[in-house]
This record gives sequence, C-alpha cells and structure tokens, in this order.
Amino acid sequence: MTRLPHAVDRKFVQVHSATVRFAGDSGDGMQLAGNQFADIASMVGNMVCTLPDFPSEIRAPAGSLGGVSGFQLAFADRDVFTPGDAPYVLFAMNPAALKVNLPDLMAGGIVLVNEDEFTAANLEKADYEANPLTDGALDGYRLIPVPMSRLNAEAVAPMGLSRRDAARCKNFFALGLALWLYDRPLQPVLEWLIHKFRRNIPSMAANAASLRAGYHYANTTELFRVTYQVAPAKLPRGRYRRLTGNEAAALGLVVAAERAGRPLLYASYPITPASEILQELSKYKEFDVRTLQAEDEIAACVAAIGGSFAGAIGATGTSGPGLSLKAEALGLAVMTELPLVVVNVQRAGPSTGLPTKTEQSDLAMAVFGRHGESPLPVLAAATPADCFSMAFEAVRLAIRYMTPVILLSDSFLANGAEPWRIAVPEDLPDLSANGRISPTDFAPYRRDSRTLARPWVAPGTPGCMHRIGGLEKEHETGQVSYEGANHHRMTTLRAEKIARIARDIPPAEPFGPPEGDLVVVGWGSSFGVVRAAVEEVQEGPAEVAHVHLRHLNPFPPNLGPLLKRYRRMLVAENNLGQLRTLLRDRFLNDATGLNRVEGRPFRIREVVTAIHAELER
Amino acid sequence: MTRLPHAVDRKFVQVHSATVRFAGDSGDGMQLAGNQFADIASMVGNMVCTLPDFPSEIRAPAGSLGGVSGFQLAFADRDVFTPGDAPYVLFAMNPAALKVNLPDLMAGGIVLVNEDEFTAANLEKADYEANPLTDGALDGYRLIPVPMSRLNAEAVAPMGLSRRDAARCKNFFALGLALWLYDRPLQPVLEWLIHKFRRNIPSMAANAASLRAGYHYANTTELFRVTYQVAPAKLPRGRYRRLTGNEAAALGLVVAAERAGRPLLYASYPITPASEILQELSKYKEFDVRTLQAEDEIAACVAAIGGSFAGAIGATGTSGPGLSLKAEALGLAVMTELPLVVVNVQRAGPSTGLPTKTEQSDLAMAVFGRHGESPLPVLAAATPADCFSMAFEAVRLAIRYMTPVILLSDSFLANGAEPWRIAVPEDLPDLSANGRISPTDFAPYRRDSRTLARPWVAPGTPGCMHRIGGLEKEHETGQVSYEGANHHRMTTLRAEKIARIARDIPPAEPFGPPEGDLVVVGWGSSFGVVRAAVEEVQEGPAEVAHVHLRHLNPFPPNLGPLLKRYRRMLVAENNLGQLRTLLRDRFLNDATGLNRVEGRPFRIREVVTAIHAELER
Amino acid sequence: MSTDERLLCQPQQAADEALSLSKRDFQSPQQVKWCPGCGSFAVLGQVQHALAEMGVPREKAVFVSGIGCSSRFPYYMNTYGIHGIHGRAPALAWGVKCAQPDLSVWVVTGDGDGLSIGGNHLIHCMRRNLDVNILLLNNQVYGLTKGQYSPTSPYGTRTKSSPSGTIEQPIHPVQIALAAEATFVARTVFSDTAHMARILAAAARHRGTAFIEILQNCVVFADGAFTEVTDRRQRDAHRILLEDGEPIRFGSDGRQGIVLRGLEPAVVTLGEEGAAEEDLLVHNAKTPSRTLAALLASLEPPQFPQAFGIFRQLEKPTYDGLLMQQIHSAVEKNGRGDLARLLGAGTTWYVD
Amino acid sequence: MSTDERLLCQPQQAADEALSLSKRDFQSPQQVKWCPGCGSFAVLGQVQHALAEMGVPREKAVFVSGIGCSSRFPYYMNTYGIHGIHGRAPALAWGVKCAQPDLSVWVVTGDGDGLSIGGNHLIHCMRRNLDVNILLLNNQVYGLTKGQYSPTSPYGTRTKSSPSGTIEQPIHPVQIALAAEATFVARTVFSDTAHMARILAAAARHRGTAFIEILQNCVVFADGAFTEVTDRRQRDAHRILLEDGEPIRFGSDGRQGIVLRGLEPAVVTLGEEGAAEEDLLVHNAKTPSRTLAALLASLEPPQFPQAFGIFRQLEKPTYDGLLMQQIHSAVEKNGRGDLARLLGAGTTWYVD
Ligand SMILES: Cc1ncc(C[n+]2csc(CCOP(=O)(O)OP(=O)(O)O)c2C)c(N)n1
Ligand SMILES: Cc1ncc(C[n+]2csc(CCOP(=O)(O)OP(=O)(O)O)c2C)c(N)n1
Ligand code: SF4
Ligand code: SF4
Ligand SMILES: [Mg+2]
Ligand SMILES: [Mg+2]
Repeated sequence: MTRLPHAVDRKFVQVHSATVRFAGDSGDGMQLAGNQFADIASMVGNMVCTLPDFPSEIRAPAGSLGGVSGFQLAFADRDVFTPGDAPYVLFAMNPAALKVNLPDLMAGGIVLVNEDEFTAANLEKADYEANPLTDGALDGYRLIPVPMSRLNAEAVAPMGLSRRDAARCKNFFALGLALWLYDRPLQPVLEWLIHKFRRNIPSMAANAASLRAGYHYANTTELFRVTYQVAPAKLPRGRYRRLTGNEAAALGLVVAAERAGRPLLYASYPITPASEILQELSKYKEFDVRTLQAEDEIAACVAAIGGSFAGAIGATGTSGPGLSLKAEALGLAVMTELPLVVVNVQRAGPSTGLPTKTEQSDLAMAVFGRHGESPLPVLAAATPADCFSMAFEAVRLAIRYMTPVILLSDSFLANGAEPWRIAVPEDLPDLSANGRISPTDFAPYRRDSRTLARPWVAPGTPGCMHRIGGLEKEHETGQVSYEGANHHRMTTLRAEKIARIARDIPPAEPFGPPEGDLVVVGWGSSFGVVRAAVEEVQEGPAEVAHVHLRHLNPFPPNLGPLLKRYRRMLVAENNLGQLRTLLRDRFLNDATGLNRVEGRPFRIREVVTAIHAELER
Repeated sequence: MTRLPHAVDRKFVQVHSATVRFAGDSGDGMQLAGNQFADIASMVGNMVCTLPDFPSEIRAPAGSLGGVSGFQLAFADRDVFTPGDAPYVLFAMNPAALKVNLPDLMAGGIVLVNEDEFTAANLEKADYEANPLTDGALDGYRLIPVPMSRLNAEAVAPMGLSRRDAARCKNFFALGLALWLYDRPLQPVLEWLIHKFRRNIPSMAANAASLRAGYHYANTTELFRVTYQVAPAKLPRGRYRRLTGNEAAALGLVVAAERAGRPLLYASYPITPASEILQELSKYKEFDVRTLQAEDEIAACVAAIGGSFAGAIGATGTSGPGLSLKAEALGLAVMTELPLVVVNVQRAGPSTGLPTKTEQSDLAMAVFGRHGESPLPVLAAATPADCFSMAFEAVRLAIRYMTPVILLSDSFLANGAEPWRIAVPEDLPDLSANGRISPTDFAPYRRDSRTLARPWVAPGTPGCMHRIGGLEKEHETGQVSYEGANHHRMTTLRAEKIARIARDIPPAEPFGPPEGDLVVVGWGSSFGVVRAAVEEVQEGPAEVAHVHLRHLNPFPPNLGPLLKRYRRMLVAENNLGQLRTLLRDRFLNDATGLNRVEGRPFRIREVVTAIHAELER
Repeated sequence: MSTDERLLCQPQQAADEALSLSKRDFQSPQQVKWCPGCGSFAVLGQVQHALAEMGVPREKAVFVSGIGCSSRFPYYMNTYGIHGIHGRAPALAWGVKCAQPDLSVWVVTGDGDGLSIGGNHLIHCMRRNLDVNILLLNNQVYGLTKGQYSPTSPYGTRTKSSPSGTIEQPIHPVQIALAAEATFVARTVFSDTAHMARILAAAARHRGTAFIEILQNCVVFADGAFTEVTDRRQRDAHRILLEDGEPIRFGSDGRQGIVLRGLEPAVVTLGEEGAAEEDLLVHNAKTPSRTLAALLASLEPPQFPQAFGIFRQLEKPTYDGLLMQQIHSAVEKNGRGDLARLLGAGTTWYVD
Repeated sequence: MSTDERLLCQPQQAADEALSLSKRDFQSPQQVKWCPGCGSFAVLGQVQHALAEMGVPREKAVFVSGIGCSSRFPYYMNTYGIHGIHGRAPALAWGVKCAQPDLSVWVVTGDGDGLSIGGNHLIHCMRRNLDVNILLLNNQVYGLTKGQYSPTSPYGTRTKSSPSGTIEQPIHPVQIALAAEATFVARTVFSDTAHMARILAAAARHRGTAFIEILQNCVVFADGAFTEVTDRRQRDAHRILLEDGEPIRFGSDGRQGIVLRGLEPAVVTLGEEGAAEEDLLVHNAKTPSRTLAALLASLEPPQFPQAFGIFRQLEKPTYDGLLMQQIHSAVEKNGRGDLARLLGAGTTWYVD
C-alpha cells in the first residue's frame, strides 16, 4: 500500500538485538508508540521484551521532570529475556525526557530529539540551565535533532484537526522514524489505525500522515547513516500475540475456571499495579466471570472465599499493602481448606513505598505472613506471558489441594509485555476433578489419602449440609474441637498437605552444566536478566548454571540435591535476601545474595559482575 | 487469730515441690481458690507457678464437660519454672471436673471429690455411665470423698445467705482442706476476705466460716494420712507480689512511659487473651495513661502510631488474628520510623483456632509478616513476671531506635502468675533521651550516627514542621522520593538500624556447660519447662545446656558462635519450627525440632524424652 | 447444565424440596454452647421455625457469620454454614450469594462484629442491596471476650474496659441501615418471639438486603439492658409496634400515640388536649424517602417509646440480580464465551 | 511542666503564636503534583488561607490523610503532617489528638479513602465526636489508581472496572455523617472558593468532629461530574445555599423555594400557586434532631436542587475533652500516679 522510494545509498547493518526507548511527556503518547513498535517487531518474528515506565503522578504538569513517561523495548533474533540494560536509541520528545533518560543511554548511542520542544520555557521546566543540544552535554552520543512538532503539524494540516489534536499525532511521527531506522514495515500500523479510528476518520488520517511523514523524512534526509536489521527469531511455530503480565494473569484465571467447569469469582480492590487484572476480567462477562469490586482488600479476599465455599473459583488480586491486609483472611482460607487464588503484583515497599516501581519483596510475607501455622503454596511467574501459565497452575493447585495459593507477579511483569504463543484451551489439563463425592461417604474433613485434600462440596448439594469456619475442627467430622491432640494432628496434616505438593510439580532444571562452580538462583521477574547474564558468563571458562524457581513453597523436590552439585551459590533478587533465607533454612547451603532494591529490574551487567565476583571469591 | 487444735498424730512429710489442681464448674470459684492458695504459698516463701485453664464458653451449662474450669499450681523450695507436668493432688468439685482432669493426674495421686455432687443427673451431664467413685475407675489413685456441699452449707448456715450464695462459698471449704494438707496458714486468706468483702459482711463471714470448716474437717477427721511441707525457697530479698503476664505487661508499659516522661497511649481492640492489658491500663488514669478502645485492630495500631507521631508512647496489644490485621499498619510504622510497641499475646492458630489455648506460632509472622522489606525487633517474654521487663525493654528499643517493636507473650504467660520482686522505678533506665534536638540541626531523616535512629520531633515544636508518611522518603530531608538509589539506601539503612540493636542487648548465656553434646534452644513461655528438663538431664552424664532467647530479632550477637560449641542442637517450641527456621537461616546450624501444638505448654517429660532421643542419635 | 448444578456433587439423596420439614430438622448435631438464659436461644429457635415454616430446603440455606457469641449461630443450624472472621460476614455472604444467587443466605452478626470491626462491610452490603438477610444481635456488649463495651453500649456505661464509664455516643444500627439505603430495615426483640417470627418471615420474603436489629439480652455481661421493652409490666408503655399504614399508637390501652409538630415528634394521649386518632402519624414503610423511617427510629427512651417492626421495605433491583443480568446480556449479545476466540484476540501473527 | 511540653524538643525558634502569617507561609516546599486543573488546588488554597486568617500557629496544625490524590494534601502544607495508609486517617488523627489535645487536627480524605476502605473509621470518629476537621474530597472516582468507580459514583457509571456500568447505589456522605451523629456536617464545592472559605472557617471554630463533603472535580477521570452546581449559568437553579435560620430558597432570582408536604419536600415558585415566603421550610442547623438535616441532604437532582452549607452544627462534649477530663478527675481524686505505689499494690510480702 505504502511505497516509499528508498534513498539511494541506504546501508543495512545486521544486528542480533536492539534496544530502543521512547520518552516524552505523559501526554505525548509514548506508550502507544512503543507498543506499536513492539507489535510490529513481534510480527516480523523477533522476540520482544518491553518495559514501560510511568510517572507516579497521574498527570504531572506538562514538560516537568515528574511527567516523563518512557517505554523501552528490546527485540532480537533469538530469545531475549530483558528489555535491555541500556537503550542504544533514545527518542526524547522534550527536554525533561532527555534529562531523565539520558543517563541510561549506551555510550555512543543515538539521541533523537524533538528540537522544537527545546524552548527556554521547557528547558527551565526540566531544570536545564543551558540548552543541552548545543552546550556539549551530548558529546559522546550521536545527536539527531528533528523538528518533529513542525513536521508533524505540516503533515496533518490537511485534516483540519484542532491544534491540540494535531499536536498529539507526533508520536506517530517518531514511530515512523523508528520504523525506518529498523527497517520495519508501516503496513501493520496503518491497519491498526484503520481499525482503531474507524469512527474518527480525521484522526485516523492524521496519524497515518504523521507516521508516513516520519518514515519519509528519515528516508529522504538521510538522517541515519545506516538502517539496522534484526532477523526473525526461531520461535516454535504457532499463532502469537503480545501479552502483558496482567492480561496474561486474567486470561489464565478465566481459562482455568472454564477448564474446571465453574464460574470465576474475582473480587478485588483496585491498587497499582494490580488493577488491570480486575479491569480485564470485568470485560469477560460472557464467560460467566463475576467481578466484584470490593470496599477493601479484606472484603475482596473474604468474598472470594465465600465464592469458593459456594463452589466458584474464588480469586483475588492485589499488591503489597493489600496482601498485608489479606493476612487474616488467608488464615481463614487455610483453616477452612477452601481453594483460593491470590495474585499479588509486587511493587516497591515497605508501606506505600514507591507504588509505581517494581520489587520482589513480598516473598517472605507470602510464605510466612499469617499468624499461627498457616502454610500455603507460593508461586511466581517468570515473564509476562508466564503469568498465564502460573495463574492456571495456581488454580490447579488450589482446587486439587483445597488451599489458598499466592501467585507472585510484579510491576515489571504486570506492565511489561512479550510475545505469547496462544494456548489451545483443550490442551490444558481438565480441572474438574475435586468436588465429585457421594453424600454417603461425605464428611467435611475426610481427606483424600493421596493429596490430603478435603472434599469440596458446595451449598445446594442435598444431604451434605455442613458448617466450617475459623475454629479448629475435628479430624474427619469437622465438628468444632478444642482438643489438643486433634489440633496437633490437624496442624500437621495441613502442613503435610502443602508439603506433598512437591510431588506434583516439575523438578527444578538447571540451565547450563549439571554441576560446577556456581549456580545462580533466581525467581520471578529476574528470570530474563539472570538468564541473559548467565548465558554471557557461560561463554567463559567457568561452569555456571542458572536455576530459576517458579514454585517457592514447596520447592521442587530435587532442588536440595541439585543445588549441592555446585560449589557456590548466588541468589539474585530485588529484595534484601528473602529467597536466600528460604534456601538457607531449607538446605543449609551457604549462599551469597545479590540484592538491589532500586525500583527497577536488575541490569544484566550487575548480575554478570556479581557472578564474576562470586567466582573469584 | 485462728487457732485450731492439731490432731494428735499429725505426720509431716518434707517435699521439695508440690503440684495441685483445683477443678470444678465455671461457677465454682476454682480460679479464686487457686489464686488464694498461690498467694499464700508465695507469701511463705515458695516459688510458685500457676496455670489457669478456662472453658472456651463464657458460661457453659452447669455441670457440663464444657463448663469445667481448672487452676493448677506448683510451688517449691527452689526455682520452679512450670506449673508442673501432672498434679499430685486434684480437687474435683463435680463429676465433669473429675472426668476432664483425671487423665492428667499423677499415678497414685490424691483425688479429693465433692461427693455430694456425684448425683445421677450430674453423672449424666459428665457422660459417666456409672459412678466413678464406686465402680473402680479410681483404682490406682487415692480417693478422698468429702461431702463438701453439705459441710459447707452447715458451716455457713448462721449467716443466713440465700441458698445460691451459700453454695458459692464451697470453694473456700476446698481451700481450707488444701491449706491443711500443705500446712499453710489461714490467716492471710482471712485478711484478704476482710478487705475484699468489707462492704458485704455476711459474705465475708460465710466464706471465712467455710474456710475454717474445711481446715478443721481435715484436721479432725484425719482425712489425710500426712501433711506435706514445702520449705521456703531462697529468693533474692525484697518485697514481692504475684503478677500475671498481662498485669506485668501493663505495668511495664506504664513504668516505661513514666521513665520516658511521656504519656502512654494504649489503643487496642479486645481479644482473648490480650484484653486484660487494656482493662488493666484503663484503670491507671492518674498516670496519664490514655486507653483507646478502638473499632478494630487496624484502627488501634494506627491510633498508636498517631499517638507516637504526636510524642506519646504509642502502644497496642492483641493476639494472632489482630496481629495479622495490623500487618499493613506496622509497615507504616517501619517506614515513618516511629516508636511503637505491639504486645502480641499468642494463642493457638491459625485463624480463630483455639482462642483460649496457648501456642507460640506467631513468631514467623512477627519477623516476616509485612509486605516489602520491613524489619523490626521482636522480643519474647519468658515468664509471667518477665512480661514486665520485656515490656519495658520494648519501649526502650522503640524509642531509642525509632521503630515498632513486637513483644510476644502467650496465653500461658498472660493468665499464669508468679512471684515478682517489685521493681524500684528509679533503678530502671531513664528513657527520656530521644527527641531532644534543636531546630537548626533538624531534618526528619537525619539519623543518629550510632543508632541510625531519626529524631523524634512532635507537632507543637516550633520551627520543625515536617511531613512523613508511607511513601519512600529522601535520606535526611524526608521529602517524598521515587529515586531508585535513594530507595536502596533507605531500605538498607532501615535494615542496618535494626541489625545494630544486637550491640545493645545482653549476650545469650548458656545455662549449663559452655560447650558440649547438646544445646536446647527455646524462647518465650517454654522457658520454665525446658529449664526444668535440662536441669533434670544435667544430673546425668551428658553435657547439655539450655539457651533461652528473649531477643529474637536481632539475635544476641554471640549467639552464632555460642551455638556452634555444642555438637547438636534441639529447638523446642510450641509450633512447627519457627525459631528453628530463623536459626538455620542465620547460622546454617542443623537443628532438630521439638514441636507440639496441643494448646498447652510442653510437659517436662516430653522435653526430657526429646533430649534423650537427640543425645542417642 | 446450569451454572449452579455444575457446582454440586452428585446428589444421592433427595433434595429437601420434596420433603416437609419441621423446626427440629434445622437443628444441627452440635451442642448449643451459649450461657443458660442467653437471649440468643430465642433467635435460634425462631429462625429454625421460620425456615421450616417457609419450606426452605436445608441444602439451599447458608448461614454466614463473623466472630462473637452470636456469630456461633451457623454451627447450630442444620444447613450449610460458614463461621468467618471477625466483622467480615457481609463480605463472605457477598461471595456466596454471587456464586450461587439462588441460595437463601443469612448473615448473623453482633453489635461488636457488625458495628465495630465490621461496620463498613455492613454498610456496603446494604447499599449494594445484596439479597441476603442480616440478623444483628444487639446485646450492647462484647459477650465472647467477656464484657467490654461495644459501639451500642449507652454513653457512660462502666465495663471492664471503661471503669470510669464510656465517653462515646453509641451508634444506632437502624439509623446506619437507613443511611446506607437498606431496602428492608426492621427491629425486634428476643423476648417477643411472635413478633420476631413475623419479622423474620417478612425479611425472608424480601428481595434485597433485609436488615434486622434484634435486641438480645446477655445474661452475663449486660443483663437487663432491655428490661423496659421486655418486661411484661412495662413494655406496652415503652414500645411502639409499627404496622404499615396504621397510625402510631402505644400504651397498654393503645391510647397513646405520636403526632408530628413540624418535623418534631411528640407523644399525645388520645382524647386529652384535643388529640384525636386522625392527628396521629401514620406509618408508611413503602415510601421511598427515608425521613419517616429515620424519625421513627430516632424515638428513644426516656422521652419516647422505642419502635419495633418494619421501618422500611422497598423493592429495588438486587446486586446479585443485576450481576447475573449483566452476564446474561453479555451472553445474549456475544454468545457464550469462546476460549479460543478470547485467547486469540487482539493483534496476532503466525510463526512457522 | 505540662504533658504537652514534655513532648517537644527545645524550641530555639519563636512559636508562631508570636507571628502574623500569610497563606504563603502555609505552603510547603514540596511541589504540588496534582494534574493541572484538578479541583484539589482550590481546596488547598482555601485551607492555607483559612489557617493564616485564623492565626493558627503552623506548629500547632497537623494534617493527617490516607491514600489517594486528595490524600497527598499534607505534603503541601507547611505544618506537621502524616500521610498514612489507605482509609485509616481518622484513626491516625485519633491518636494524634489524644496525645496532644490542643493541636488543630485536620483529616483530608477522598471518596475512596474515606468511604470505601475507610468508611468504618470515619463513622466511629464522628460518633466519638473527636475534635478534628474532616475534609472529604469527593470526586466520585478513584483518581490515584486511574479511574475505577468509587462508592459515590452514580449508579450505572461506566469506568475501567465497570465497563457495563456500576450496579451499586452510591453512598451519601452527608447522610452517613448525620447517621453517625457528627456534630458539624457541611457540604461545599471546589469551584465556589468564597463559600468554601466560610465553611472551613466555621468548621475550624467548631469543637468536635466537623465533617465537610467537598465536591472536587477530577479533570482526568470524572471531569464535569458537578457541572450543574459549578457552571455559572446553571448553578443557581441547582443549588441551595443553606443559611441557619433562613428560609430555603434558590434560583437566580431567589424566587424558588422548598416547602414541606407532610414529610416530603416540594419545590415551589414564590408567587405561583399561592406559594408565599412564610410557607418555606426554614433551616435550623442547631436542632438536636437530625430530621431536617437529613431531609435537606436528601434533596438531589434531577428532582431537586442540591443543598450546600452547614446541615448541622451542635455543641457536644468531645472525645478528647472527656478523655482528659477522666484523667484530670483521677489525678484530682487519687493524686498524680505514684509508681512505687502502683507496683507495690495488691497482696505483697517480704523475703529476706
Ligand atoms: C480480628 C479479631 N479481633 C478480635 C477478636 C476478639 N473478639 C471475638 S468476639 C468479639 C466481640 C464480639 O462482640 P459481638 O459481636 O457483640 O458478639 P457477642 O459476643 O456480644 O454476641 C471480639 C472483640 C477476634 N476474634 N478477632
Ligand atoms: C491498602 C491499599 N489498597 C489500595 C490502594 C490503592 N489506592 C490508592 S488511592 C486509592 C483510591 C483513592 O480514591 P480516593 O480516596 O477517592 O482519592 P482520589 O485519588 O480520588 O483523590 C486506592 C484504591 C492502596 N494504596 N492501599
Ligand atoms: S456471654 Fe452473653 S451473649 Fe454470650 S452466650 Fe453468654 S449470655 Fe449469651
Ligand atoms: S487524577 Fe483527578 S483527582 Fe487526581 S490529581 Fe488528577 S485531576 Fe486531581
Ligand atoms: Mg454483643
Ligand atoms: Mg476520589
């Protein structure tokens, strides 16, 4: 459809991967531009990993440092697991965006700025004393100033939009530049625009015009000396889409409920960065998904428990402060032995902390954070798309073992996205097993001899009326019991039930040598970075493996012996050593911690450095 | 005053210690009788340890098994640390009391029953098919049936009380029997009656008459073949009183606040077994103690934080379910770095559990139970009277380190009592140090270089206006900061501040050999039992020591090296291994757990057996 | 197969629909452990009676509670039951009802459970008009924790935790329910079982949240709190029995009544000072405005008698009804959800 | 040395009492981070103005909040401040006020913070009549979490979390405050700063809980929610400005008013259908009964204009006042506590 003449001397350079960051004011549409770029890179077959970075203010004053919004993505011709340590290309739509993002740019990287925005007023808002485009502040980078505002305005003039609406198209101008730079097609974006703005033709046309103008401008002005090409990655064949972690978690819950043949009842209280799960699920009414926006996290958790008692798949989602609030209700779910899934999307704590920043510091709370002996399984997703599988797994374990399950995600996974090979529902396990029992055999705490789960019998079932609750119950009969020996027995049974889950989960698998100098252990969203770092180190002489854990309580049964096969152990996590505590307690293995809490994922460099330091000890 | 003729052939037997249990219907006044006996034993110089056992129902039907109330005490001529494994003497005021308590009685022990209550109706209420007094069920014990109801009625007849009131005196009849049996004076009880019933002369006279009648009856009927004598223990000189753990905790808080020169603001929501702390403190208005009965535990904790912010000693008290609810608020106290004391009186969990039974299962929650990295000191009292010292210590640490502190007590300590050498307030440390700063130096997060505590400056102070809260704050200035490096720094500083407390607490001291075969480690209320068991084992050949921990986070600084000096380690606790987890993580010491959750303290026998088993491994 | 059937295990036993049940059938095997003489026994009996009377199948009834003496209620009902955590019963019931909207769901709570720790959930339940029946057993004290004051304890009450008397204005359960727009609001008292039976039956028939404050005597910690309205010799003078559409009268001979002076109520004696029956305020439980109901609820001793009966009874859509309606409309509009379509939505591409 | 002095560090700087302060003095160095155009700016300005106006020393003022856009308020005040956790501001303020009763304590909360998660604390604070001022910034949405519905969102509102429209009746902040017996209850709107200033001043002078609902426009997620009462062209027809002792009138020419038909309000136009000024309902904020206040609060569009101003203003003893009174009486009666006596109480004995 869109044929642009190639500038004569276009030079192509083949690279394995590339990292780009789009940055601008919150109103500049950087998330959209970044997502479009990511979609296209995905479609042409690259592996893509993204990391949005929102300001914590809803809408900080235009042009202010607090209002800068960023979107970084890495795409590659093979597995990429991280959005990249440092971007090679930075789009900075105004001075504030430049100020905030420049420190991250790779030395010698490309800075594309919208020079029109570098006015005295904007420079002042960004606390620049002099114009960085001219005062040498960008020496050491490749600066490409483009009058984007003006060019965009010219391109969209024919559509007769208001000045404000016209100006809002300039993210597509930037996108056009980016697509040219990486030799990506315009076509899919144009199609997307046609669909998205089917009810607003002027906007559709304006955005398309701006996109083309950017592409064309790059082409004709020979803005870039070279065009980079990233070949398609070798992915398993199949149909793909990109998913954020929150979307994936929502889908995982829906699919699991359907596979269990029960309605999903998701009760939640909004909180960053978990709210999107509630928002996504509230759209799936035709799947009989019942979303309850509760008055607080306690009500949400308790309502989900009520839903489970009545036979639905009860689930709730939250972030740190909400997990703290749910502690007592989780104890109730432990005692009543009802299935429940809690998706906890971690953010930087303690307390309100840094609500829009990522962290992995709720692991200890998930494992230990209830009064009394109240064990429950804890899972963690490794990548955005893995939130789908782990949400499904959480439901599976919850039903099979009649237990609350905590699934840990985090703000990096929740907002980041990656390509996902679309699951085939029928290929997923059938979860409709528990709850099929005859009233003659029924006793509320008569356990399955293998799983130790009690039967799940919902109200409405004739002849099985029973009462449960937070008081200790007699073994089998479920009558209230204050008897000491029974309490000890029930406490031990509850613990044993959770411990037995270890038999029902995949063993831990080392990536790399099966024994050697060092094993790097990680969990959750650090997966990508640690894997990349270990891969890098594996090119050297040291025998280094990576063990990534998705089941944190109980651990995979082979974990202890596995870890002992390496001379040293490094545990990398974005907290002060919570997994390390669990591992030391469990296996009495000494371990060094790599621990940073800076509101962002590790950089590959940090992990590589720590590995080398550990190898040299 | 009261001179009774001694029966001619009274035989005295000297014993080192004795264990007696009074058991009857909730309405029978067994707690009162037991407490009086304990007071008297204390006054004559014995060490005394008590354990009340209430029914979980408020007032179960008279004569029912659920309505049995018991009170056990041990008294000795040397340190006793436990209420005794098994009573040697059991007072059973009705069939239900016999049924419930007989299994605990020592073989060959004495059973004193009120035979008047062994009616057909009462036997049925107690699920007895035949009368145990006559069907041989008590073979192997020494049964002493006494028509207590009748004798009591006769004794109190002259005072003309109603039948119901008259019958309620019979606990004093039983007490009279007990006093004779152990050769204890009546005088203090009579004095107590005179004071207590100064406004109700008939009741005073009736109780006194019943008491004398019991004593006299034992004397004249030669009911017992012998009288047991327990010589006074060697206690440090001074004035003594008996304190329950909850009374002691309340007093500790008041004294600490006074020593800090600040009002105590205690906000709490009633919950068994912590309510008495609130109730005690609500009486101390002339000490400027401000008790707030909150609408829930969250409000209580948050109000205490508000009180601390405004310069008072903010404290709250609760039990397991309430501790779970306070998790989020505790995170706020960690982040705002305000002093706060949480007294958590543990009970059997999880969830509502067995609310009137004891357990030690909130340790993990206390240490780890908040989202994010939110470290705080955790203390545990060892005995009822130790609750005084540890409450004081909690306030000391809270102020000095500007941190919330959790003090763990439990239902056994809370309701149990022991003699306490009355503290001299002036001998206790002056806590008025922090908060004295000049506004010119002031910055809300400018830390003391030694303790790392920030200054405590309350509203009302001119020139120091500042704002704090749950969002991360910039080092020193206390401005809101979303900056990653600052967050890492502050997170590390908060952790380091708590870790440094180790320098400020007494080292762990082994009881027994400084190195050897086995160290038994315990914490909290297991102190007495474990100490007694270790003492017993120490009479044998094995080198066994006892290390008892009152500071659980951080540990005393010498703990690691100390524990390594023993070949093996046994950790005894009424949970499934929570301290064991902390120790293994911290010191990578293998350790066996002795873990029972039966709603009661360990028995000495259980611990001795476990020690032997461990020694034989 | 309807959703609800999916949730059940294979019933081998006939559903109760087929049976005719008596009060006894609703008694669970668990021994009732309230203190002898506790006011809760009467409530338990009347509830068992009401369910039997109305032919509610036992397997379709769910009792949900928090923590407190009163909250032990579910254990004593031979129905489904869940004894939750303190204060959260309305939220538990919310989940139960939304999972299976055709259950008959009963929340039993106390003045501490429902109005202290649980006040917020109660309010939100009522404003949502969830179709459940809420029985708030108000004994003006925390019974289970042995006698501290509660949010309904009268100002100045001396208890274990208020040795110098409370310094808080008590909360008015009925006023709170009205402010939260509950669609059925009533008050009854443990001692008048006939009255209680009528109110329970009306609540059970009501669609939407039915809130009933039940004055309940705690013989141990607040004995006699309601003597004025329970004692046969005094009660006629101290209580109004509300009847929809009837003038507000009270007194043993029914000669006293309430009139309105502007917006202020006043007590009159019929025949005295010219007061006639036509002047009396007439009860209307069905009017959408809350003014009358709130005014009646504000009548309090010593100045006024206390009102019992149904203050307000309105038909409004229920939360569970609307929830299922949105689901059904979605299914009607888009068809029953198709997982493959859901998973394959948005921008997708093939890799081969 | 009084208790309060004990709590302070040595002031080297003069207390503000000595100074005359301006609004500027109440501005903190922290940059205000609300969205441009957010309705909260007006509130902040008026509060700073009010404190300066009344000469409140900065060190004596404490701002306490929960979580939400509105709850960032304390950071912007150059006073003491504590930004707590979500929904718990009233409980925080309770502790602050009971530790130092002579502080001027302000709670700032939102419709989510104060009425969703925090509804219960709010109610209990009001019924206790704690002497604090509560500003509830109602924008009918969760702003900080980016636009889900809140408990005050109108029925049917479509938001991110209610794509098919909400199915819950909104809660009425003023009705809840009245039911909880708050002693000062008012409503104002961000756009009318003069009105807000008067209400703030009255609240600050009030002893006891002063509850003010402030309608506040969220330009991002619920823009225009209050246009009827903020737009200069429409507002006169849609709002009543309550004045104690004055008849209830509205309309640009003040010719419309409210009369009472039985217990139901009705709109009349003076001079039409015989309606005269004397027939109009007259506002009385000082009457102990809540009926009038609740009736005025129930006036709602589209049928009625909405009422602004002070609904209720009563003098009652405050919680903090009573608490300190009990302490002072105890000291008067028993003398200032003597630790040695306290510790040595009960049965004691000597060991030597
Ligand atoms: C989270 C939590 N806090 C406190 C308690 C202790 N507690 C149990 S029942 C109760 C009050 C019950 O009062 P109410 O609801 O009036 O019931 P009643 O016993 O009077 O019937 C309290 C505070 C608890 N079980 N859980
Ligand atoms: C315990 C907890 N739950 C949820 C959140 C997320 N959260 C922050 S603000 C907010 C709602 C705020 O609404 P409102 O009080 O109306 O404030 P606004 O932003 O509209 O001014 C929520 C749900 C949180 N911070 N803490
Ligand atoms: S304590 Fe009171 S409320 Fe509880 S069971 Fe006994 S009488 Fe009933
Ligand atoms: S999101 Fe709304 S309430 Fe929040 S600052 Fe922006 S305009 Fe104000
Ligand atoms: Mg009660
Ligand atoms: Mg809001």
